[in-house]
Amino acid sequence: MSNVQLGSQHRATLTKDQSGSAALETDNVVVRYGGQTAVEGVTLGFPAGSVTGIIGPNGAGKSSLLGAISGMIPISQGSIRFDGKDVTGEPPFRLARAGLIKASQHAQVFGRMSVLDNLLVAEPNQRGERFAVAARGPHLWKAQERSAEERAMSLLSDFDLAHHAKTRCSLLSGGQQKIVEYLRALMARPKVLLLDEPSVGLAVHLVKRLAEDLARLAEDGCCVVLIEHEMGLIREASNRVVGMVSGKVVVDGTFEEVEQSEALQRAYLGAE
Amino acid sequence: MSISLQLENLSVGYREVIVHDLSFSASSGESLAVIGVNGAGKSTILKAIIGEARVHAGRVYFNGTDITGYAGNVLASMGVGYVPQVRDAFPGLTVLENLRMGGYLLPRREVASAIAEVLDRFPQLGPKRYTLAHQLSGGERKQLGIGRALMSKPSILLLDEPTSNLAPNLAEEVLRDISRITSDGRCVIVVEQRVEAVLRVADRACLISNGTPQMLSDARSVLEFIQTHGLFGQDKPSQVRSGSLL
Amino acid sequence: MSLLVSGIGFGIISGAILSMSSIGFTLQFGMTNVLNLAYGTVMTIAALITYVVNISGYSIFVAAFIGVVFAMIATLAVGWGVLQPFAHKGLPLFAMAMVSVGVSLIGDYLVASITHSEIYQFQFPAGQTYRFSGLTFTTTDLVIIAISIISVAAIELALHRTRLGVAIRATSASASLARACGIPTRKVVNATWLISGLFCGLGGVTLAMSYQSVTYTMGTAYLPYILAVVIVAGIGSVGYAALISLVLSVVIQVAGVFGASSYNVVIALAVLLAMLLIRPKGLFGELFEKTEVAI
Amino acid sequence: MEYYISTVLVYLAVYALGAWALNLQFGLGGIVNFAFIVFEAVGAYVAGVMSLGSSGASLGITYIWGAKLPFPLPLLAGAVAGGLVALVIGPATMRKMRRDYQAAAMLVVAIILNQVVTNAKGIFNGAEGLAGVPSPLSQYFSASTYPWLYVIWGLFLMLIVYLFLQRLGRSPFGRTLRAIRDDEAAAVALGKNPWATRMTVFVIGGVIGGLAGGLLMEYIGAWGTSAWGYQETFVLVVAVVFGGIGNQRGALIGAALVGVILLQLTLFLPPVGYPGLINSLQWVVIGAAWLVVLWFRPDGILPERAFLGLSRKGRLDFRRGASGSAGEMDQRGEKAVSVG
Repeated sequence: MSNVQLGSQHRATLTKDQSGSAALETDNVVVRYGGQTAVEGVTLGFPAGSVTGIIGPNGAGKSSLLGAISGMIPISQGSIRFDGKDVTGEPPFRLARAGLIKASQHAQVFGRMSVLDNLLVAEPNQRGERFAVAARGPHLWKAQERSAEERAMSLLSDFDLAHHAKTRCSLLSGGQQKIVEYLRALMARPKVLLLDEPSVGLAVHLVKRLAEDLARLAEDGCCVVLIEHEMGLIREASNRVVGMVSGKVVVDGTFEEVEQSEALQRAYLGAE
Repeated sequence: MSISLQLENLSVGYREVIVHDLSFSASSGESLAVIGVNGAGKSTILKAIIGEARVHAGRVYFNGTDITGYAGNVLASMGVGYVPQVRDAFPGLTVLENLRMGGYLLPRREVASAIAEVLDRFPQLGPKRYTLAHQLSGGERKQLGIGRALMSKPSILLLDEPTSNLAPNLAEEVLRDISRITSDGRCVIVVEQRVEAVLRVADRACLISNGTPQMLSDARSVLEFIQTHGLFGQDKPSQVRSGSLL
Repeated sequence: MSLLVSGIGFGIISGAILSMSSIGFTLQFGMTNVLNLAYGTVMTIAALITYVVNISGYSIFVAAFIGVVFAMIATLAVGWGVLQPFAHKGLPLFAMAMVSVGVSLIGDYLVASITHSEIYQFQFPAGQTYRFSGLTFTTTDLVIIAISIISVAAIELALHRTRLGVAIRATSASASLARACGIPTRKVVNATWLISGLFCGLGGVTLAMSYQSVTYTMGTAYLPYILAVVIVAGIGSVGYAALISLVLSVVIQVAGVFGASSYNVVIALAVLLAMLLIRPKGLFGELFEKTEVAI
Repeated sequence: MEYYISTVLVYLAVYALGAWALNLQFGLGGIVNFAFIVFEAVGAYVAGVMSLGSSGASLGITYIWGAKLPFPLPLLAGAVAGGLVALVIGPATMRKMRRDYQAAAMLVVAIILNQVVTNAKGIFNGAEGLAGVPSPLSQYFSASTYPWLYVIWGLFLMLIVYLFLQRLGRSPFGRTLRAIRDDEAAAVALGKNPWATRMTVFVIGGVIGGLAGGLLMEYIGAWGTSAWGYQETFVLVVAVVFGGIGNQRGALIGAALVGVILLQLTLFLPPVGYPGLINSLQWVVIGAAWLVVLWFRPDGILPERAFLGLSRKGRLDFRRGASGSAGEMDQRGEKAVSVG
């Protein structure tokens, strides 16, 4: 297990923020596939500046909930509010443009592109991304491109990937690709960051750095929600833990409270 | 005659290693549960044994024969049965056809009696013998999956999360079947999510965490260990490592 | 009215041919998941061999038999010799379909350069004409229909009643589970290539017999009809493929006698296009969506 | 002989334009456009009818929209028509489906359109097609200099399109396009609109295709349905994959090798065997070359460059990894695993 240590004052500031207005709210969200119900009426608020960990056994509906929030999975009932607006049923790319960014469970990188290009894709509001601007010539987008490149390089050096900037992404290891995907999500300047098992395949020291990074993001006002099986990361990075079993929230509180939760223990141990 | 499956310093995965340096052995008449939190790579171990995942290092022996990387159908002919987690029955085939395929390697005259035996063991399947497998309920389908694997009279049975997607009472039922199967002198290796429930029926257990085996012992001590420390308790497995890891 | 009846008559004959052709295709596609576009080429080769044997003095039945055997060998050769090595290199589905296009080009134009791209007329007599309440059939037509009914019934029975047949369906549903049952999947796949080749040959030979001629583009030009049937019926479903073949053929022939004969292909392809756009998995669906090449 | 060389060079320009347009759609955009030849056909037909004058005026051939426009309007009309056709068939064929099915759907569109034009004589004079289309401005030049001027005109269009596509491919627009190709779901999660982006390049490809068709039509003066069978698209696909998917210079090499050397130069070989033998054999060679490329260099002769950013300093790390090459022709992660 990774032994992640963070400054105690950091955790204190995080806990205080909980009363703030929610950046993201789900209201009685239900997700069904065919006849099966994956998420059964989840109502949660995620404040800006918080890190929320979602835990629970396989099939608890964690990934479905995250998919529903990001608009990738259609919801059968309920509503989702983001930044004060009802965004239920919005196409996922609109939500992403508004700052709701999700990184997937299996590293989904753009394999035939370089690591740096992978990050640059995510830069929001690129002028040169519009066909009319691109056709008129690079002088219209070069300045913005340069500053984006600088930001991307500094993100890459945070995770020791700067020397791989021009490497084709499919040549990286699984763990490195996972980091590229995380950094790419940061590059998109998220207001809400949804992470599905970010620690899979990461070396222990990188999990530690990830935990620090998530805390720093929250301090800057980002709302982070992560699904995680690596309890060390949950314990150190999140100031609130939500436990899900069979599509429902069974416990919601601090890591210590959740750890004591009998409902969750039972679900993990299988003695229903 | 006693059967044994032996894993020696096995590292398995796909492109990358998921479970490192795993060693255990199991012999006839006993059941061994492989447990751990989600994503620990438990299922990959079974897949590597039957040649569907990659063995990066180490060897697998069956009755002293090195069977590392053998194809599934060769292993089946040697007496290794396998029930996958999801695609555990042929969906477009009837129950009877599924069982017949399970007994593909049997001499023709033994197929009928083997089917009778399986239907005897799982009476619910009897009335549904002409039903297509994908029309069965979850519990029936899992019974069909196990019954199909038993058709070939395997001396060792590998079960991958047999209770996933099953209601609790059905799960209990399926797990109880495990002890019935071992009492016939077979060996069962079961990968399971429902830790406590499986530890009550299994003889021994191997706890996997962070891609490495943390504990291998009799089921009762593993259960006690988990009950006192929790499945995802901090640092604890490493304290135990020196003592109870075989 | 009599136009309609004769249209139905033509439809039954061409439906008989189409059902045999599409069954061979769908069996192979359902098993390996490779869109084998070289299938039409093998149909042409079978028909051509039949022509050559027939022209050198043997009866049309002997000639057809030899043609079908050649189709089986050719199908196995394409499966073993080309598609399997490429699949083992790890090419994805799309690239595998592209490989088969390459094979088809080589085959078609080798045939073209050998046959001088000419059309060869069969010499055997079409036989007596029979009338059944307005429907007119020649002996050849009746033989084609009989072969089709017998072979379709035989494969349908075999797939459900024989050990190999059930093993084919099992392997096609899940190869890894089939291996866990002890089924030697490699042998089963090879058997499927042979059976697919058998139907491919029957389709090609009967197609040429009903056209009374053969040329190098015959099979590949026929492929769109087969694709339409297979995708509408759902990959791997033999019974539905036969049914859809019959319906599609009757519709095309009836439309043909009412003046739309030059739009035959367009009708078939429009049906296919509509299916691809509305329900890409086919009317009768698959139980699992396979995403892997299995050879 | 001189006329041969200039003809081959015009064909080179036409094939290169086609290969680049297809490379934009297929190589960078991941659209399996097996209906590409339709764009060229429409461009050729429209450029033709816009130069021929009204239908009744010519020698017993019937077609729609006859007009006699001055240079270069017929060519431009052809290009615009290519774009419009793309706008019509794009929404229907670019739904989410298996890539081999998408290829089949595109192929089917190409065959249907070809059949309709063949059978409905009123549109573009059926199978015989258009003939006697005048070459623009040819009356002002001698017969010996005109072909060379046309070659220069073709190479000029090539240069313009090359620079335009290069600019587009290296811009953030091109980067987004490649990202959508590599992983659509991930691109959506970053706020990209795959449908709009793909549709844009589908139409641009249509315009360039129409331009290529018009350029050829105005040189050779005739165009019938046999000139745009679906195999012709296959020549371009082979050229793109041969040269290197996603690489413009590669596509040019592919177009030169496949389109010009194999298809056009053979027309000028001394006759071997019976007439038509060479024509058949060249398709055999293309098929065989295709298999060889798929076997040895699935990424093509000049593979796509991974890094296209602004700062060009530093070596590009481009090893062919275990996961590279073959598996990447398919971008939806449909990994082929061979079993059995």
